[in-house]
Amino acid sequence: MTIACLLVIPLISGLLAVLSPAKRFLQWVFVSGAALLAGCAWALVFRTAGTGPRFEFGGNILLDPLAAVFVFLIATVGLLSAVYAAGYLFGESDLAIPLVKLKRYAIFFHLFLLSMLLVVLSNNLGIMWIAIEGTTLASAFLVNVDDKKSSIEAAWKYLILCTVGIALALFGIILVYYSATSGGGGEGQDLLHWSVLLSRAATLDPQIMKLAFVFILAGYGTKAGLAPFHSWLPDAHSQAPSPVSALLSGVLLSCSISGIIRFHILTRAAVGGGFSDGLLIFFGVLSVAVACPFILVQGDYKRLLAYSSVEHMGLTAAGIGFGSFFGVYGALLHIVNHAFTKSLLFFSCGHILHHFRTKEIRGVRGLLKTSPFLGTVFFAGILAIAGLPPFSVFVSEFSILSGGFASRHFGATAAVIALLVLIFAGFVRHLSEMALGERVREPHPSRNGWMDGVLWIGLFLIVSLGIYIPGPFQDLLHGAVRVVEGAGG
Amino acid sequence: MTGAAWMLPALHFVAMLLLVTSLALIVSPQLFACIRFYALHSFLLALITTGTALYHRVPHVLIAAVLTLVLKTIVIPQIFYRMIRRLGIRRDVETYLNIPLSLIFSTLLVFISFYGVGNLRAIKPPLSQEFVSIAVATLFLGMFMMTTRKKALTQVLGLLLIENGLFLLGVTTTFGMPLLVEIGIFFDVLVGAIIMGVFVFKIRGAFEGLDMDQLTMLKG
Amino acid sequence: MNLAGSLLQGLVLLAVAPASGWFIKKMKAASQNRRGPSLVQAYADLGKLFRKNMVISDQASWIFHAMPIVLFCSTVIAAWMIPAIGAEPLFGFLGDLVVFVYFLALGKFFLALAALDTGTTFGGMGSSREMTLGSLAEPAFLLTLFALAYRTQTLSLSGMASRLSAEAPLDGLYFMVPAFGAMLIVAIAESGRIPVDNPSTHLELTMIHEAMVLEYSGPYLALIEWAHQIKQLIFLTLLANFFIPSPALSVASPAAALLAVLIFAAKVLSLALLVGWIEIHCAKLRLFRVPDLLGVAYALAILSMLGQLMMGSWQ
Amino acid sequence: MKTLFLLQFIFYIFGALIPALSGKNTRLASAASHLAAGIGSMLGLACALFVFASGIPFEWVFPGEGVFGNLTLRLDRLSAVFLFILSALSAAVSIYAVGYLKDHHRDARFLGFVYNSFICSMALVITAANAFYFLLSWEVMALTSYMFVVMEHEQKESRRAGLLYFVMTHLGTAFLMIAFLALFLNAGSFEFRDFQASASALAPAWKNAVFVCALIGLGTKAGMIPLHIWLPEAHTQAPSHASALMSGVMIKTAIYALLRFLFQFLGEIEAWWGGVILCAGILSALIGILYALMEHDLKRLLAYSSIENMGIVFLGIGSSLFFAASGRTAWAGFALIAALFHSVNHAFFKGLLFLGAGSVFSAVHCRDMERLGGLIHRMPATAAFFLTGCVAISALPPLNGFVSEWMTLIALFAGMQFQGLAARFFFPILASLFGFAGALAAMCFVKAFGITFLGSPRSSEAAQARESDGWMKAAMAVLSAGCVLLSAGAGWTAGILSRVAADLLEGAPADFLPSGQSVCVSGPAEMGRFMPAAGLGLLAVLPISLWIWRRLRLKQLKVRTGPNWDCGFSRITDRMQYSATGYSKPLRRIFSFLYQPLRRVEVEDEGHVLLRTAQRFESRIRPLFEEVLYRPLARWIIGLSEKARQIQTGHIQLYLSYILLTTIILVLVVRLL
Repeated sequence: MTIACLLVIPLISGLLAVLSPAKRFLQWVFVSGAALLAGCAWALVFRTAGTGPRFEFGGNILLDPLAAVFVFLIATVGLLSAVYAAGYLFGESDLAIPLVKLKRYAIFFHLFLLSMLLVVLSNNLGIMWIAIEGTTLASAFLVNVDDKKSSIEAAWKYLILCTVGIALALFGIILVYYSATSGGGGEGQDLLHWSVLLSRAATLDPQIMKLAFVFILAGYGTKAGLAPFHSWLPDAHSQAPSPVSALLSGVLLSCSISGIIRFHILTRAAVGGGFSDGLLIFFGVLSVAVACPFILVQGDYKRLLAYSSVEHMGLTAAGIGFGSFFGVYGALLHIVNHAFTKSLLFFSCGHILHHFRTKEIRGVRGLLKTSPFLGTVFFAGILAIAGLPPFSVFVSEFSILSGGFASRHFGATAAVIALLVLIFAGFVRHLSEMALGERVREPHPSRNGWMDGVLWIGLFLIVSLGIYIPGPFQDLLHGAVRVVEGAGG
Repeated sequence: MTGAAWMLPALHFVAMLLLVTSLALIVSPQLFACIRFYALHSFLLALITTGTALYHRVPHVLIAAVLTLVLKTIVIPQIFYRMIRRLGIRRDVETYLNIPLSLIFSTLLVFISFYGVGNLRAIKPPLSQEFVSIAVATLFLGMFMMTTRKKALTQVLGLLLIENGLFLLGVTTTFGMPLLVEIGIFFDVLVGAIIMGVFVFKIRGAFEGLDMDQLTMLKG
Repeated sequence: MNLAGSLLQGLVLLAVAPASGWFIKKMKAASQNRRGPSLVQAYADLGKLFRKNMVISDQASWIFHAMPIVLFCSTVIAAWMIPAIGAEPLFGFLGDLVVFVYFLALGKFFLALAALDTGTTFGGMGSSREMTLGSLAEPAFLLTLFALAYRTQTLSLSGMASRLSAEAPLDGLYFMVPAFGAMLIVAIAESGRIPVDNPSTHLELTMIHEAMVLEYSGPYLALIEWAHQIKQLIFLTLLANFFIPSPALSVASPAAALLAVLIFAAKVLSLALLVGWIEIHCAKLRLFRVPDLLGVAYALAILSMLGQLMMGSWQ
Repeated sequence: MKTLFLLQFIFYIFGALIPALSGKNTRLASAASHLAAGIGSMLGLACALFVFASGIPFEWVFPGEGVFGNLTLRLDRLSAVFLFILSALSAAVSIYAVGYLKDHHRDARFLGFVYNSFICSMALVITAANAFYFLLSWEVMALTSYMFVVMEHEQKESRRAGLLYFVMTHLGTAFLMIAFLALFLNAGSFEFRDFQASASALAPAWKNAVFVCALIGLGTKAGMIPLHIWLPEAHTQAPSHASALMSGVMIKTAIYALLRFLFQFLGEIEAWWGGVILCAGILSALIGILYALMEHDLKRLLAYSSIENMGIVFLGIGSSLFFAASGRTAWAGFALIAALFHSVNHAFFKGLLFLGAGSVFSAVHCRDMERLGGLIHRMPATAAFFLTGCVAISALPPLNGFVSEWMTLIALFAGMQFQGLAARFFFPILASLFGFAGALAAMCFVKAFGITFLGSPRSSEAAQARESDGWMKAAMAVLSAGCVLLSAGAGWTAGILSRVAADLLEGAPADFLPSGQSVCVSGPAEMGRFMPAAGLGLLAVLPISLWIWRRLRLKQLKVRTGPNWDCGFSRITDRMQYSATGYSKPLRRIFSFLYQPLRRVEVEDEGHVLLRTAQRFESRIRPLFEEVLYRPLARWIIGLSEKARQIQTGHIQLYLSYILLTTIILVLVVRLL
């Protein structure tokens, strides 16, 4: 089981999707590819949890606990999303789409997975950048599967804004490289290697590194949906088909955060504490603050979730910025929790869209009465994302906030807590409109095993992780925290 | 290690020209003029690349110079011309700001980039000092251009300007990234351009025009 | 001996109660140039009621039957908590001052409930008004009691009475006058006299206490009336023992007991005179002016409290 | 004992899962689920009593490493008091629920799940010895109670109440979280034990900040004015058996946590804390009961009265703090015992009253008192139990409410021994206002009982009410017995509570209650003494002999039943009775500055005033806190959000300019740093 498998499997699945002649075969390839990938990823991640970092491809690929957390995430949510899509888009319902588009969907889906894996696994900063740009390009098509006006608009904005953002990031990377080369290290490929740079952090010029971090923060921050770079996010996430939204919101954003984390580690090593931490906290809190009014007053439930992603990315960034064990641990756990919860929510949004034919909050009433199962999942999901126990997000939020206090960022932490209350209010407000109340539509008879199964699993995940974090996963997180905090790695 | 003494002032001069071209690109009211200025900009970039290659004696940078010359001064402008003809786009550039205001903001941006990046101490090749600033300026100007233009196509042009800025920075400070990365970036940019092209056509199909004001259904 | 004295004191209070009501009536009659009833009449009325047959409303529940007993018992218990002729009260103990208030409240609670029991309009009206005025009188009453307790440094009613009567009359004037005023108003309100309530009217819209017991007759009514008279006497007794200076009373010997009863009667009668005088010279207040009166009582209580805090010799 | 303790939770979890696992028989599943909760409660009760008896706290640590420390459950005396409250009440409520949910709840199974989770979470809140797990169970408690509130979510009021409740309680949690985080910063761990150990190291500024945060956070849960607005709504909307638990136990968990904060986590006590809590307490007591009086919804009335009672508990705690801060430990203990005692008492009588209200509701399907009346004839047992609760809550002797209110009053009176005019004056004023609140409470419950159960029925539903079934009656009987026992055994109870107070105050329990067993002990110094035995005997003998006399007398006399006296006019009809609104009319006029009543009379006539065909009267009071405080705030936030939302116009150019501007600013920041 090598890392190569991770990269080859989606490639092959994509290829097979191109070649597949019929819908059933395509569906089979689509799902089994994701399943195989997930299997490989889990095996790899938990087998290497205890061991040190593994380099491959001439040091271009690095699997350390930090990367492993993200690999785990991509593979798991990828699988869920694939299974869900198998019911959602490939099913017999009227949401299903023609074969050509399905094919395109399957291809780009797997390419998307590939590029995301590459983002988190690459040790080479340049390759990481390429992969991130790759995710944009691959997912732009996924956002616009149905060629509706609004989808095109969303995809276009997504494309343009992320490309500009990513250009800024490249600017930063060049500066890093420049700092490395001018720091007396000569030239060479390995000067773009994160691990190498980290070991020579002392020779990097602090001023240039600061400048570089600023650009990278702006660039990857755009991808990660940190305010005020987030403007594309609600559009893209609300227009994409639900399984894609789940991937975009749950995983893609986190991948960009992983990029930011890597640079943050580097910058901190070169510049010392206080700079990148401060920026991360600032933008983290700002993201939460910016998301807040949009969650309080919102007419579209998918956009509601999208803004909540902005909020949660902000929280994650703040957690990383807070530092200390609890901050970082919380942030990493939060990434995982948010991914599971948010994808569950987007999946259930797919269901809701199916039932109610509208994305408007006003159009959805009495969900619990209309469909008790779906209503319960949605109810639980919204409460979970709003940070209520016994769901997992609460644990990570609490950890992040503890980190804030532990690192004595009282103002920022208090602000976050206040904003979280408002956001909670917003969510409960919308929830009590959507989920509660008298039934307005006939109960929907058609049940899809694939889709319901995914919802069950998602529900199980967010509840069980909220109550108990299994040992191996705990070890993985601790390892990742050590990487970020710089104690071994 | 370094080249002839005359090259330095010459490079300074070309750098200044590059800036002026960027400004011209931003204020020019005509689409074709824009493209021409872009071609000029790319040409000057190629010149600087060549100059850097010669001055610092790094021959592999010459390849980049040649590529720039071919791709950016010839191929991309040609593609643009064709697209404009095929899509039947109106040739004047619609902006949110008038020319004097644009100029004022642009020069302000240039100043900010010189001021903001001017104090980097550890810059090794002395030439790079100003090129970092100019690259940042180009980056900002490109983004500024994107923010003030109404049409999709001119926005893409702004993106290309940003890309030029990146290229400038990469070439003049680090003499290019490692090959693998360079190829990857190149490939990405290419695919990106193609995908954007596809979307330009889709937008045209769906919205009957490329005016970005129409693409404001999603808000709030 | 101790217990016998206490019992005697308790029985005296029960026995004298009708007489105190009679005295006020008699006084009023005298002021109106009427002869008024004789003292026997007060007891004869009660006796007659005890013997009469009853009409009970068909709406009545067991609350209706229980109320007279609860009311009577709670009033009697309250009466047996207060010092009257110098004996240790039967239920006296430290902290009884609060308990005393709550036992009175228990009776009132059931009285108000029984008024609602039969579902008549008057019953509800009386009940509502009684509870409203009762609760408004409460803070003034408590604060006065606390002020007195603070001055005497004890929470026992009998202790308070004995210490107050041991004081030199002039010493506490600054304190006693407002406290007396407050307590008097509370006493008038609680015992349902003019200007708060008119015990002798059955004019529908002005009555309070009478409205509540409109459905009662016979022995029940007797118990209620008696309880009411006891309550009235309780307040007079408190006023008398707290505010009218007198030699220390005791029940150590029969002779002393007799003297004590006489002194007690004199004090109560003089207060009854005051109450009667007020009744003669005041008109009944409108219901919504009564809170103002009780507000005055509260203000007086605060004044006495403040006076004690600032000018008090103690501490 | 440990097994017993854990078994309790297992029963709750089991009870929560029964409905999910069982088959089609909803009624059986629901009954089994609630009975499982009942058994769990019995076990909890046993544990609490064991701790009282042995005095040994015990604890259980979940094996395994947690990031925030291990899940530790500790049952010390303070926890045991509240576990006792929880278990005793939930045992009764579980029995009640079997009957209550029998016919008129289609969600009975779901209710079983929520019910068990609710109790379980409360038990965890009370026993958790780690801030993280405390908060976790605290929030689960909020969630499950929210589910109760929105159980009838087809109705708009239910959803509204749920939203209000959930948001308010979350707001409280946020403050609580800040308080805990500050303590964590000081102690370096989340364990309560460490909080306590490092309490003395807490800087004064932090100490005060933590106090404020904890008070706001917990005050929200406790329904402290002005944070109370959720309480009447939520308690009204929840099913009655849940309301009983919410009112009887859930809001007490806030008291529990507050005591932990004040006496254990915060080190040296400051006097001004006591002042703040006293002010909040008297405000809650007065305003709570004044609002309760204006209600004609039976459950809302009870809910507002909960606010009053929490105010009384706060008065006890506040004066205890005052005493403790000035070193008068004995009095501090006395006041603390009063507060704890009242918490216990309130659980019993308020639980009883809510169950009674539930019985009324399930018999009449109506909570509006204007449509009730005369139920004492059709539901005699329920009426008797409800009356017991009313007497107890009105603090009338001889029931339990009286004992604790009396102790509180004495504690307040004792406050006069302080130096300084302000404090000396403050306490008697508080005491008199407290007495005022008590008198109003009596009026309130005369109204509640009188209008609901006495008189004649005001609607046909009320006229056809049926008595509750055996389960419900049994539950109410248990709680009524509890009220009596707590009063009769007040001495023992106070003795147990004095040991709790001793734990918190580090003093000897004997100081707090000098003569041990007596109810009538008014505190330290010379004050303790037994009530004379003769008097005690008479207390019982007098009413009994009078009752016997009454029986004999009634036999001798001719007793006639007849219609009410109608003053010689036409027959009195049911509609002429005093209404609930009318009953509190005098107060509405007297306190119009608080209520700001609005009244509207609509007259329909046929062209002339005398040809009146219909007249409609509407009277309501303005909810002051909502209209002055909360609604403007909410409106302001929403308005601000609306404005803020304009940054997302849909123009890509604008979005780009955000990126550009931010980048420029960042570059400048780097330059200038």
